[in-house]
Amino acid sequence: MNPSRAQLHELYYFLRLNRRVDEQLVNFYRQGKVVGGVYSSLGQEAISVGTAYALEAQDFVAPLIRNVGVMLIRGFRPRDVFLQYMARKDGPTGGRDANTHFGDLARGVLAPISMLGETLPVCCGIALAARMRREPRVAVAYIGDGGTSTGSFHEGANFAAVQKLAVVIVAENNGWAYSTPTEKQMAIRSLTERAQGYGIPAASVDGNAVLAVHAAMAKAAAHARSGRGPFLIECRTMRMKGHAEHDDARYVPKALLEKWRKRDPILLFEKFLRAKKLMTPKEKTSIEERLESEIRAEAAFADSSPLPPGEDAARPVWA
Amino acid sequence: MNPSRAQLHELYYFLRLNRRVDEQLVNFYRQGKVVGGVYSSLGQEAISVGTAYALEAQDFVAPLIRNVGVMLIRGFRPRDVFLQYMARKDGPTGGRDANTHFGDLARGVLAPISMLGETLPVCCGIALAARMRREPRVAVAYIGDGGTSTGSFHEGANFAAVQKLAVVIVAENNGWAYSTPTEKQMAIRSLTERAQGYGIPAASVDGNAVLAVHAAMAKAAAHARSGRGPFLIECRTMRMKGHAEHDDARYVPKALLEKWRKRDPILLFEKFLRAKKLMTPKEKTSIEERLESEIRAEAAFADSSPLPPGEDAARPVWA
Amino acid sequence: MPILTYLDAIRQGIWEEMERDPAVFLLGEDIGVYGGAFKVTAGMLEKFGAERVIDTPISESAIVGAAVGAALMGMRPVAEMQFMDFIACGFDQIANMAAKMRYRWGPAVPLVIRGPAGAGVHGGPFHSQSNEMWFVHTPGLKVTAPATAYDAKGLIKASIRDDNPVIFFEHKFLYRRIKEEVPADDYIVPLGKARVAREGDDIAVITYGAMVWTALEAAETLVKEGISLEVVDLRTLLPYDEDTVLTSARKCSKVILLHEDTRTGGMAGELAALIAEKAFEDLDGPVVRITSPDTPVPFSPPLEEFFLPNAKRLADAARKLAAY
Amino acid sequence: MPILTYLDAIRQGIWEEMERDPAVFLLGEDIGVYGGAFKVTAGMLEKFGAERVIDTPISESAIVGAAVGAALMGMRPVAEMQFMDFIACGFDQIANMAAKMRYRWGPAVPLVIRGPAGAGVHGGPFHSQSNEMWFVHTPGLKVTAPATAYDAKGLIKASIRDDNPVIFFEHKFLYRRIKEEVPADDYIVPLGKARVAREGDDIAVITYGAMVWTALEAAETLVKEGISLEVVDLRTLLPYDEDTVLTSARKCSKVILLHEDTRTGGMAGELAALIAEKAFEDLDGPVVRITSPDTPVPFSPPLEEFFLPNAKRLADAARKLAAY
Ligand SMILES: Cc1ncc(C[n+]2csc(CCOP(=O)(O)OP(=O)(O)O)c2C)c(N)n1
Ligand SMILES: Cc1ncc(C[n+]2csc(CCOP(=O)(O)OP(=O)(O)O)c2C)c(N)n1
Ligand SMILES: [Mg+2]
Ligand SMILES: [Mg+2]
Repeated sequence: MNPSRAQLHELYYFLRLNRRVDEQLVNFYRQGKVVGGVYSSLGQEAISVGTAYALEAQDFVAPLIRNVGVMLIRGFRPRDVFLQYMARKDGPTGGRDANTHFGDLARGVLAPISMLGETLPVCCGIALAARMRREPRVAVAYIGDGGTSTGSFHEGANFAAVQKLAVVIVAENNGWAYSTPTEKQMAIRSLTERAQGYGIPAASVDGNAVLAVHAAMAKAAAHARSGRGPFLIECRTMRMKGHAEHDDARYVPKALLEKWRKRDPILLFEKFLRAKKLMTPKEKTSIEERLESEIRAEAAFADSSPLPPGEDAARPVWA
Repeated sequence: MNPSRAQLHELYYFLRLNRRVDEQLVNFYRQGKVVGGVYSSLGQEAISVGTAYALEAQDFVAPLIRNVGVMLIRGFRPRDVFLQYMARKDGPTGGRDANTHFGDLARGVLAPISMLGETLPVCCGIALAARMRREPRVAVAYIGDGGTSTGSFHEGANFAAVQKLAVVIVAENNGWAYSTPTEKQMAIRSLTERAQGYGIPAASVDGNAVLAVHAAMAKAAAHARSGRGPFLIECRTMRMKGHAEHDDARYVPKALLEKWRKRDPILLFEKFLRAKKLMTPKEKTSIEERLESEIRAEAAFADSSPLPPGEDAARPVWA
Repeated sequence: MPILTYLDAIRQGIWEEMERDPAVFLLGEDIGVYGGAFKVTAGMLEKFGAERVIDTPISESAIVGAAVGAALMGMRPVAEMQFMDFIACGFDQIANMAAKMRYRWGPAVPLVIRGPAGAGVHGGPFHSQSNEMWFVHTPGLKVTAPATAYDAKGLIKASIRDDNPVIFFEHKFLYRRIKEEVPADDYIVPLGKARVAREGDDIAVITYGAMVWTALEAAETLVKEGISLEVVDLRTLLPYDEDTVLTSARKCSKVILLHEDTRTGGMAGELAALIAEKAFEDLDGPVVRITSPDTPVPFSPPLEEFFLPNAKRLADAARKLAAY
Repeated sequence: MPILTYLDAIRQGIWEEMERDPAVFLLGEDIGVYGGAFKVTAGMLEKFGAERVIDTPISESAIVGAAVGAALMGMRPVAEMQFMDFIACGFDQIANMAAKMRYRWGPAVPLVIRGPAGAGVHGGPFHSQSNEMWFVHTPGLKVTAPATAYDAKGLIKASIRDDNPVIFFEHKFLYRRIKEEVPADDYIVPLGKARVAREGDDIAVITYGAMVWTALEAAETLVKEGISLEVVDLRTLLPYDEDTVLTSARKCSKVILLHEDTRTGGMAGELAALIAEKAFEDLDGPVVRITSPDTPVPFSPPLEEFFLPNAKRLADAARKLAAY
């Protein structure tokens, strides 16, 4: 089930789109238009893109703040991300919540909450409902290395294992949780060891290699879909910026960043495509042009959206 | 560091005492004197006794409801248990809390709360304080197979591992959590696998063999005390009664009970002592006589204690 | 009409909803094979099968979270807390996930979290709590606490059909003590509507849960002394029925707020604020609170009795207020 | 006297206590190397070392639990919640372990849980909550919420020295906005004592946290119209200072209760109940609540502004009440 040439181009497009969205967010941030911080996925795009691209329409994802790429593949547009970050009226939550805190049941996207770990139990419920209704749906929960320390992560992982639910956990081990390095977060070397504690099969992949991530997700989703229970994929990567734009991350060794910069997921994929002659310079240019005009239009749209009127706050809390 | 003959006799005494306390509680229960349920440790005495006996005076324990044996070894008397269960004035909490929900800092006993899993993080704090003060103190958290499903268990185990704290987790795998068999509680075969998920070294022992438990605890405590971090001991056993006295446990297969009845920890230990000629019939009789008179006196004392006056409820919540 | 206990009324209500709507399912600790610690779900595993009656690990966050996920998919989960005291272990899922979802991004979250709460059965500090206020103070939830068997059935059915997260407080003291005629057929008691449990003229006693019976007992005593209590049973605490509360307060001009929950930050405060703001001109006396004191619930029977409000304490306060 | 921000006053208070008492230590997420998300603990790792300034995993239950354990051993842990919103993840440890310990079996549990709370900085639903009432309604805790830099330093020091679990709400809107003269030496502000932030005659405004400044602003406006507000800053919410509240209520005969927290079940209810019971005869008008509405805290600036009480809304209510 290797991706076709067209699919490889699409993967490339989404990787670049994810990065361009981030860059545009930083632009907006520097212009003082973002309300709050910008949480970059720089260097981690292959995880969002590779995993989400391997899913089917009926599947469900529970992305976190660095999973803009997942949102884009599930059909949200760059404007949605911009509008959220700029707290504008036309954003998916109309300014009621921030950044990637939005979702859509029709697109199979659960809106994150800030409290890490909590979306995994919710994914269990989604998978439980799917099973009761005989729907071949997989629920995918994203979690950071830091997020696996939460009690809710544990309860969700254990519940998924016991119930043999069609849940895939994408554990992004980017070395850091805010300023805390992974070795202060856990005394294990790999998040696959966490999975062993639940009897969940697991694989560890190079999170900067989009095709490796994609292949791992395809296998994990197939495993889950076939009724064999949950699967955990550890994606090894590196957070290439601070926790958010305000954080200069001086606590991160420079050499580490240098090492990973050479392993930039877009560079790696370009190298692969070039080596295998899977994308001509012309094709590349055409994708880039498409991206640029898209980002320009999306950014313009978002920037022209007003802030919501105050009264919009008075939305009912009840259905 | 094998136990001496006198120590073996003491172990035997505590095993029998634990059982006699339970039996007396059931008597009180049948007489309608117990307020609430009786949570038996029948068949699990070797775990409480073997572990607690391996500790030093400065160590701390966080027992649960089936760890009456731990309480007894830490210096509480049978009367304390009886008084608590009968909600009497002279009990360690003066009737403010129930059953084994009592503790004493001087004896190194943390009072349990009902919410399972929560005492492990507290043990982490005890070990943290000990380290800061350079006190060679080990903190021992007891947990059931069911209790390991809680988020707090996870957070505590992970924290202990990261901080390399002198914590020992005694995981009593008695096959059941109320009516829920262990295979509905977790998808792993042994609680030592849970430990792997934290990078905590672990051992699994026959929880009905008091000397095996004792030896495992001696090793685990030495490990923890030496600064090498936490250790988990899985004690394999069987809950020989219902969850509490009101529960006839009809959901437990009779054959399973039969199998384990033959492995009763007191029988096993007696067989060992006999085979090795480590206890004469006379010595055994003398221990039994001591036990009986002790239980009789303790029960009589407890039963003569009044219920507390209502005004005792008006204790300050603040120090 | 058949006579049912409060407990069986809840059981019947759940059972009927399970039969009516295949989207309804149950999850919790020991609710299947064992039928629940109090047997509220007895027989349901046999009737509805293991897919719809799910025994879970001891994981309150996972229980609530799974209920949220299933609710998002259009199911109607009913999650049991073995005791409502354990709801503190799933608190974040309730307060931050379930409660805020609708407001933040739109979806309905039709779920019920139910279980035994309240004191009076010598359960001690961890099996006796009245912890409704944590949820009454969390926008996005609904909170209900029936006092009668009729309401218990009608409210559990309404809660299951409601499109929001409903926290359903069953009073364990009432489980087998209340026996009443309960219609065997389908009815609901709407959320958000209080009930005048007894009409009276002199003092409005506003209360809920087991204390409704305490208030009725005191009313019976006092009527012989010529003091007439009106007893309002709130039934739902969030949203609560301002109109009924204000109507009774205005009618009687004197008010006692009664609850089993501890005092500071309790429901009585909320009601006092409503009345002090909206019925100020009608008041002929101070608004009096009768509650338990600010301590954990003690275990031993005399201590628990001391702790809990009772008919005598209420009657004394009412006599004093009547004389005001 | 040196001028300090509210934030630096807290920092100085912690610093002094760390110097004074080796039993004081800190734990929390990113408090060491990073100095905390808001830099309240900046420089402390360097000064006091990694044993006393502990970066923890993302485990609020473990953070609180470890604080409890250390407190039992005579240490004085100060645990940071990166935002007070995350306290919901350690809720059970607070409500059931820490709060009930003293009452149940005797030990003192001297610990502080502190962190940034409150809105006004566009933090959205999960970085803006005022969740003090969950704790005000949990017997066994103490709860404090300073409004000034002076109090922030004095109260954090008092909290650290207190032998009970204290939940210390720092208002993040005030962190860098409030700059005041703060004594560089050792002083405490006792827990449980309110402060009359401004004397007045016509209406008592009882409030706490950032809203104290809102009340003072409104008072400044209204005094020119001949309406004199007395502003009471509660400082500690549990136990709160009944005497000061009642004295002000009686003196002014009219009361407005103001808080940033949502309405139903909020602190205003508690205060209204106190006043309606104990100062009933002195009241010349309804007790008015000004609070935020019962929703999550919305993110976008205009929405948040709509959500939060402000000086204009307070002044309008005060004018109406003055005319009553
Ligand atoms: C339960 C909880 N506690 C604290 C926080 C505050 N916080 C936000 S992000 C973060 C670090 C997350 O690290 P990780 O899970 O590794 O994700 P990453 O940022 O590396 O993608 C922390 C501590 C939170 N979001 N949730
Ligand atoms: C957090 C929490 N949820 C639910 C309960 C109710 N409960 C009490 S004991 C028990 C079963 C415990 O099983 P296990 O941990 O295996 O201990 P055992 O009874 O077998 O000794 C349950 C579910 C609880 N005590 N704590
Ligand atoms: Mg990370
Ligand atoms: Mg067990």
